Amino acid sequence: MQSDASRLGFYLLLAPILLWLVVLIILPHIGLFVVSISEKIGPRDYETGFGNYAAFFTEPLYWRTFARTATMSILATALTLILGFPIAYHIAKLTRGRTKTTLFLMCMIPFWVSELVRTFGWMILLRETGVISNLLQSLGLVDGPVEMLYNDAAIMVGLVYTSILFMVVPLVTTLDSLDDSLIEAGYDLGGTSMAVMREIVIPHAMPGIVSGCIVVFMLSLGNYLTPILLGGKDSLWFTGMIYTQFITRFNWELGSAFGFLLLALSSLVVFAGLKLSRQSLTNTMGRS
Amino acid sequence: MSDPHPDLVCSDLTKDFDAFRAVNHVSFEVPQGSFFSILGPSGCGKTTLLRMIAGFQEPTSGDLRIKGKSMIGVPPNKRPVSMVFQHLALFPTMNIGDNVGFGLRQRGVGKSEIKTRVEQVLDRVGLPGVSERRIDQISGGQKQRVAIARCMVLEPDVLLLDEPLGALDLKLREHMKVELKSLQAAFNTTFVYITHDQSEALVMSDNIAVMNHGQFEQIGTPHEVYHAPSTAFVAGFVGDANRIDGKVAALNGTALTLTSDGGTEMKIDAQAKALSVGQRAQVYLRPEAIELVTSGDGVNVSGGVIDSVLFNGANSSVTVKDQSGSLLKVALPQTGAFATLRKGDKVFTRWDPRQARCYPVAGA
Amino acid sequence: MSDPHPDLVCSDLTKDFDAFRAVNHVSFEVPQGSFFSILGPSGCGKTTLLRMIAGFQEPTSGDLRIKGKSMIGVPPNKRPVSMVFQHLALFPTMNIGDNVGFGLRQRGVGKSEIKTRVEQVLDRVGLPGVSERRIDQISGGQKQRVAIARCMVLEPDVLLLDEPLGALDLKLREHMKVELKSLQAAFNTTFVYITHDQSEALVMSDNIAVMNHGQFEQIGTPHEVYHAPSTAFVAGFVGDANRIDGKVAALNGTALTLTSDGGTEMKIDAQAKALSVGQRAQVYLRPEAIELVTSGDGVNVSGGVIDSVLFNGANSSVTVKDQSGSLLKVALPQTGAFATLRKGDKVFTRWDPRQARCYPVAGA
Amino acid sequence: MIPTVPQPAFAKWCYRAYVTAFFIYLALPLTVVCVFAFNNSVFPSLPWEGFTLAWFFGTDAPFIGVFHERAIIRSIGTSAFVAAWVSGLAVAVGTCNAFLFVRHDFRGKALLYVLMLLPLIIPGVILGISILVFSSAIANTLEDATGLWFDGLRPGLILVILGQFSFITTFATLVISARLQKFDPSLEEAALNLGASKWGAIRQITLPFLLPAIVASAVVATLMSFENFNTTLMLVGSDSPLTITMFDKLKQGSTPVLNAVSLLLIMVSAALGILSLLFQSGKR
Amino acid sequence: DTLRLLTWGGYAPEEVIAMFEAETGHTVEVTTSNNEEMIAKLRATNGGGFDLAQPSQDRIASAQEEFGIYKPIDMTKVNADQFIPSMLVATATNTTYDGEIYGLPHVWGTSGLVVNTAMAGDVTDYTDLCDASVAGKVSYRLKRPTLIGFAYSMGLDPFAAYSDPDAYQGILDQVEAKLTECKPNVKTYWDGGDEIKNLLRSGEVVASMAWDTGGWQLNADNPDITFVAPEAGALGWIDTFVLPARGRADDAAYDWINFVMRPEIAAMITNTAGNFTAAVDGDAGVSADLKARYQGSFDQAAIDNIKWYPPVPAGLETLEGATLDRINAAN
Ligand SMILES: Nc1ncnc2c1ncn2[C@@H]1O[C@H](COP(=O)(O)OP(=O)(O)OP(=O)(O)O)[C@@H](O)[C@H]1O
Ligand SMILES: Nc1ncnc2c1ncn2[C@@H]1O[C@H](COP(=O)(O)OP(=O)(O)OP(=O)(O)O)[C@@H](O)[C@H]1O
Ligand SMILES: [Mg+2]
Ligand SMILES: [Mg+2]
Repeated sequence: MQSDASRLGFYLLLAPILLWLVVLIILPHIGLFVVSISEKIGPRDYETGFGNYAAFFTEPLYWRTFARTATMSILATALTLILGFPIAYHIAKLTRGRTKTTLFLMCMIPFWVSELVRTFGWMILLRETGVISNLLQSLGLVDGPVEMLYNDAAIMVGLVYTSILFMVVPLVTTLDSLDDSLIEAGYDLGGTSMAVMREIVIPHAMPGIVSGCIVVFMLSLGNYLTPILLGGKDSLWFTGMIYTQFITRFNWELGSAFGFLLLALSSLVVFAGLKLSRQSLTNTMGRS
Repeated sequence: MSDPHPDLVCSDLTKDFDAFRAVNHVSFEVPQGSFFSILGPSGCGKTTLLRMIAGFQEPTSGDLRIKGKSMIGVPPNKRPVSMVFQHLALFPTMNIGDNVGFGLRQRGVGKSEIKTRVEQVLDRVGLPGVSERRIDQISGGQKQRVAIARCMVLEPDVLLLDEPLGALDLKLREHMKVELKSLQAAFNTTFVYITHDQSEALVMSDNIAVMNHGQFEQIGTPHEVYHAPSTAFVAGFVGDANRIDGKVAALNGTALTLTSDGGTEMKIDAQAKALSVGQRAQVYLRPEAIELVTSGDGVNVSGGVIDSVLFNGANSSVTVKDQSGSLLKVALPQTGAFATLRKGDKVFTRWDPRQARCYPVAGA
Repeated sequence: MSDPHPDLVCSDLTKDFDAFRAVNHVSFEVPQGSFFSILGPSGCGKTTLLRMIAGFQEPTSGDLRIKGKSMIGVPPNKRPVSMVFQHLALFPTMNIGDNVGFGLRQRGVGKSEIKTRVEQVLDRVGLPGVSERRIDQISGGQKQRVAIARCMVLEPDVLLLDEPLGALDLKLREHMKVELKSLQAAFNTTFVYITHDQSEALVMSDNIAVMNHGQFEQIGTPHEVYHAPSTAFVAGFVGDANRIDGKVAALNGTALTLTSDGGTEMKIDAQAKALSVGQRAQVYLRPEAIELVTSGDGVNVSGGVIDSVLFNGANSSVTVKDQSGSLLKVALPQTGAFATLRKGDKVFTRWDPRQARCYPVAGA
Repeated sequence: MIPTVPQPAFAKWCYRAYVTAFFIYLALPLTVVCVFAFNNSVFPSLPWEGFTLAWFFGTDAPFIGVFHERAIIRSIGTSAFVAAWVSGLAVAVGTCNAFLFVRHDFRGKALLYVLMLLPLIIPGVILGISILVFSSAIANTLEDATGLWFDGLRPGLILVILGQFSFITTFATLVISARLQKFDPSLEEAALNLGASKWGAIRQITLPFLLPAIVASAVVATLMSFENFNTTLMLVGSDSPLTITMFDKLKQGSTPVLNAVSLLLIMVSAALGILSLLFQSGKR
Repeated sequence: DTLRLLTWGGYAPEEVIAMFEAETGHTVEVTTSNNEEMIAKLRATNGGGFDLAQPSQDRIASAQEEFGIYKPIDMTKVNADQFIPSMLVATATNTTYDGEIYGLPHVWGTSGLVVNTAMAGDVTDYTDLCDASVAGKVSYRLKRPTLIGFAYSMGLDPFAAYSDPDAYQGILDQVEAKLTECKPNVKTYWDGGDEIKNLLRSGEVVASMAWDTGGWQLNADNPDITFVAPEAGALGWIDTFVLPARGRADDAAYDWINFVMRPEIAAMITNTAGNFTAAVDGDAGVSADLKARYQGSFDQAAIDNIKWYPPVPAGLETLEGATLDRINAAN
């Protein structure tokens, strides 16, 4: 019963999404790839080749930073999951009505302020002359000032803080949809708290866990501000390298190659995560 | 009603939610191997009672014993009872075999033994060889049986069922009623079944407790509850009934005379508990207890016109409007007599004084 | 069945979905002001048929006339029919008055006139003064009436209803059956009602069409459909029935003799359409057509033992297992006789040869 | 683990303590940022020098308050402009997408859906650079060919808007699709049946039903646009939105003015967020 | 017209803008940035988006060669009398590409050491930052000035090797070894002026390589902290005016140039930015404090010892970048 009118309507609906995806997502990425395979051989003179990718693999700084960014992001994702799950569970299953809404709102607050502000707050807190250091000193817990900024732990604190919301929200949504009676049935059949968690709650929450992990991983991997502002002299982040290539080195070609590698990495990790957890992108991300 | 070793004994169980008393001093015993139903309207406290037995709610006061052992303070995973939830609560992330084997896994039973016992119990509920299927690959009635198998594989002393047929459609529900009863007989396990559907309770149970506002109004066999309701609530709730309000005009042993509010005189032969002359009373009269007759003589005979004919095959009925304008629902005989009645026809109704039940009106 | 100006005439309507034929050459007429039900099992094509009448689906072939005008090619918003949807489809973003007034607004009726007409129709369905309420502030039965009012305010020639009672609970459904019928009588509008619940169709309709696999098996009054089903499908689908398979042993005018597969001999007095000696046949026998008797003499009398007792008040029944092991469901008389029967008791069953229906087995 | 299952008191206590600690962790940096907006010192850090409102209303250097900082005021305007465009576009396209995915079946739908989700798994920086590189290439080609200038394709507000739009639309699509999925199509049929035209049915029935989701996604889009940094950084031209301005300031000399801006930002976005939630729950 | 100005923080104070707008009727929009970002932005916009930019003079010719993002200065529109002639000439020489002049001098200054004399009085040269006595309490940027400063301090002459990539690479290798060795001494590599000022002010860092102005600003707060011209010589830079290739308001840009080079305006800028300008008599109106601090840091010998950045040949930054990357990666 596809009449001509509804055909027309269909194409009218199809036009914006195609424009959006083709012009803003697909073509730019093709363009990025094209630039990444052009090598600069002199002022205003370029030729095609994989030299930029070769540069990435021959310079330890690049691939080490790359690997570091990946591992730290995975670590941050795992940490966020571990810290966020109990909170999501508390909100979804242990609170009702007004309390639930309030706690949920409180989880959202960090998201409502720009990342810059959040990071700025952590800097005020963590620095050697900052609030926590002073607090510890005045409590007599430490003798001198303690430096908590400029290290990987500070980056972790910031990354987890920045992305926890994106873990908690999908988790709350999926856990909310878990019928209490399933948990009760688990206990009724003799399960302990651990067993019920492992066999009933976690499998049910899997789509939420995966969706949360994907988003958190992407946010960490693509983060720029937190590692730059909170990290120390060894705390390099791959997005920082991309920025450096684009801005301070005027080397768009290498920067594009870096960008493409980061994209490949993120796709790979997301793909592996989906395969391992036997979920699909549509099923996890498409339902938030 | 009294058994040397009842599987389940509740004495004076009470549950308060803040100021609201959901279950109010309920006491009962369920003998081993019997099918016990708790029947009551929505919100009367059935689920609360069942959840106290399962351990998901602590009684405010009273005791609860299973096989003689008090269950107060025992967590749900340590009680020898299993529960079939209203929406079954099958684990959607597991296949059927894993669902049924869940309880055994928790007890640390070996893999291969779990497998055989799961197969056995699925066999007994008539579902051999479905272990590998996902739960969305079987029908509603089959899910029902899987839920029961999941509990029965643990050999509980008492199986609790919270309106498990509520979600099924009509035809399947009719079928599962019979099936549940025969499963219970086959396993010979004590079933405690709650429902608000009187026909489920009547068809399946050995004993029925009729519950209202947190209290038991009557405990008895289906026959007793249907034919000898001990309170007005039971008479009205179990089965279809015409209610006639009136006043006691005369009282003579078990022979009562009442005048209905419409002015009709009624003769009733019943245990006249707590009734005295002049008191307001309610008479309950089942549609099938009323006969349509052609002549206007005799006890409890009155004339009227057919107000509507509800043809429904074997369950057809008519409503008759008497002179005072009040309506009486009368079941048509299954023999097909009176099938030609039409709206507006004149008829006479008659009923036996022993078929009516009469209760004083509280506070009147 | 034939009327000079029927409101709705369908002739040879057919609808194919790809290779699947959902509605198969259906023809019928609905006279003005009558209540016409289409009764059939799930998936038989009822909704598809109704949606063709409403204009949401184009027939593959056949014609469809309302008040004599062909509706082929007319879009749904131009047809003089209104529809009550299965889940009512009340607009959640509007209050009740705006819901009911929606159709009038589309027609460009003036504000104040809409207001009065909405009030009027709400009055007629027994809901005066609810215009300002939101639709989640009224009960299920009231929503039903609002949905009807929303259609009736447009004074359609035909009102279509797609299982509107399906979502209601048992008690409310019983009540709404009677109410719908009286609303139809009050508006005197042609209703086309589809349902898979035979009791709804029997209670409300002037005429019932029984549908199966996209075809009409029988059109007739509730009485005809219940008491004189013209096909085996109708006999089995409408009302409860025992089915006995057997073979025609002898044939003599309307007097048939069959031998059941279990070996019992049955005498049947019926129109022996398309039956010949030696042919396989199905006999349908309603539980209420079978009597329990104490002695074993007479036509169609056979002995057996009670297999189970299903006590259900006025609708109690027993199943009797005969010598051959086949089960027969027998309704217990409403008088309460035989209430003392228990499983294993020996009984005799008897039935009148005129009460059974017999159909040849297709393809046998 | 749920209220109806009894748990040891100690476990319950630990759990509650953890939840409390977590929310303190959430609140801490924001509280600190807000508190130091009132510090009477040119540095947003300890020691506490006393309370002042100068960082909001001050006019004398170095105590120039937010309301007298031209750069900040101007970039707030820029941010608002960008956010308005982004959320308008994202909601419009998101609504179209929702109708497309929920109401239509066509070949390649699953693929298109996955493509639509892709922006969620592309790091923001890469979105930024890919659009930058691509549009520069286009502009260079066009300029070489025509000799005209195509400044719209160079870093600037247009690219910032397009860059943010390119991933925020996915969120809008998801939120609106979820709501449209819950819409009972028979409501639209009912409207047709009652005499409404096809477009009339969508306008009078479907769109009002979608309104909560549309409002919610507009608010989320606005917030995301306001706080976006990674994509914007690569695409910004001479008009910089608030986060970029703040980042520049932070690099060059953070004074409590930044805290003051942050405080205002927190208040406004929290108010927006709460409003949208209230609106949603009121409509549900 | 609207003048879109791409400049450093402090070079366009609010009061100056207000006066300029009142006088000329133009409006000014300021974007603050640094050398790399200025060039990166102009490259991305192909020389558009801004009407006037202020990169350092050594970064102009190579960028012009590579990207063609500037347009030549029309000297007829510039009031050349307002510029100190020697600086005007020097800048013109350094920013000539293909026979055209691209830059005018504006603000100049140096980078050297900012030291908390009470806690790290011994730090007098770049390499002293690697001394064990200040371990964990020093900071510098991981950028090219650091490489050059250390090279001088190690007795090398990097500027002389600018034209010889091989020689320059040799210098870079030595500096790389030194900086790698020095890495554990560093608290953090600073990035923005504010960051290093905060670190010094709070005492978290006691000695750092930094701009002279930073030291003088801190000195106002804490007399112990001040700018020290290193023994190997401070590094001198001149920030310029350049016209982006696609600026749309050249007239406004020239108006701005002529306006801010007036002595009294130049003094105002010096007072906020902390650095002196190339304006004739520009130091007349400068506050006495600032002059005193300047004199405290620079005696005549130190002034003579300032190493002025020559233009960076194209391609050299790639070598430096690789070196910086390796230092960054070292552990
Ligand atoms: N956790 C609770 N807090 C407060 N009141 C409750 C709670 N649980 C149940 N109630 C109240 O107790 C009463 C009995 O509830 P219960 O669920 O036992 O009824 P029910 O008989 O099972 O009804 P239904 O047939 O509808 O399931 C109800 O009025 C209900 O509102
Ligand atoms: N759009 C369609 N495309 C293909 N097949 C369809 C479509 N709509 C319905 N069908 C098929 O047509 C048959 C009849 O469907 P219909 O909805 O009319 O049944 P129904 O009698 O209303 O059933 P129910 O009582 O379950 O509502 C079904 O087998 C169904 O699968
Ligand atoms: Mg209940
Ligand atoms: Mg249907």
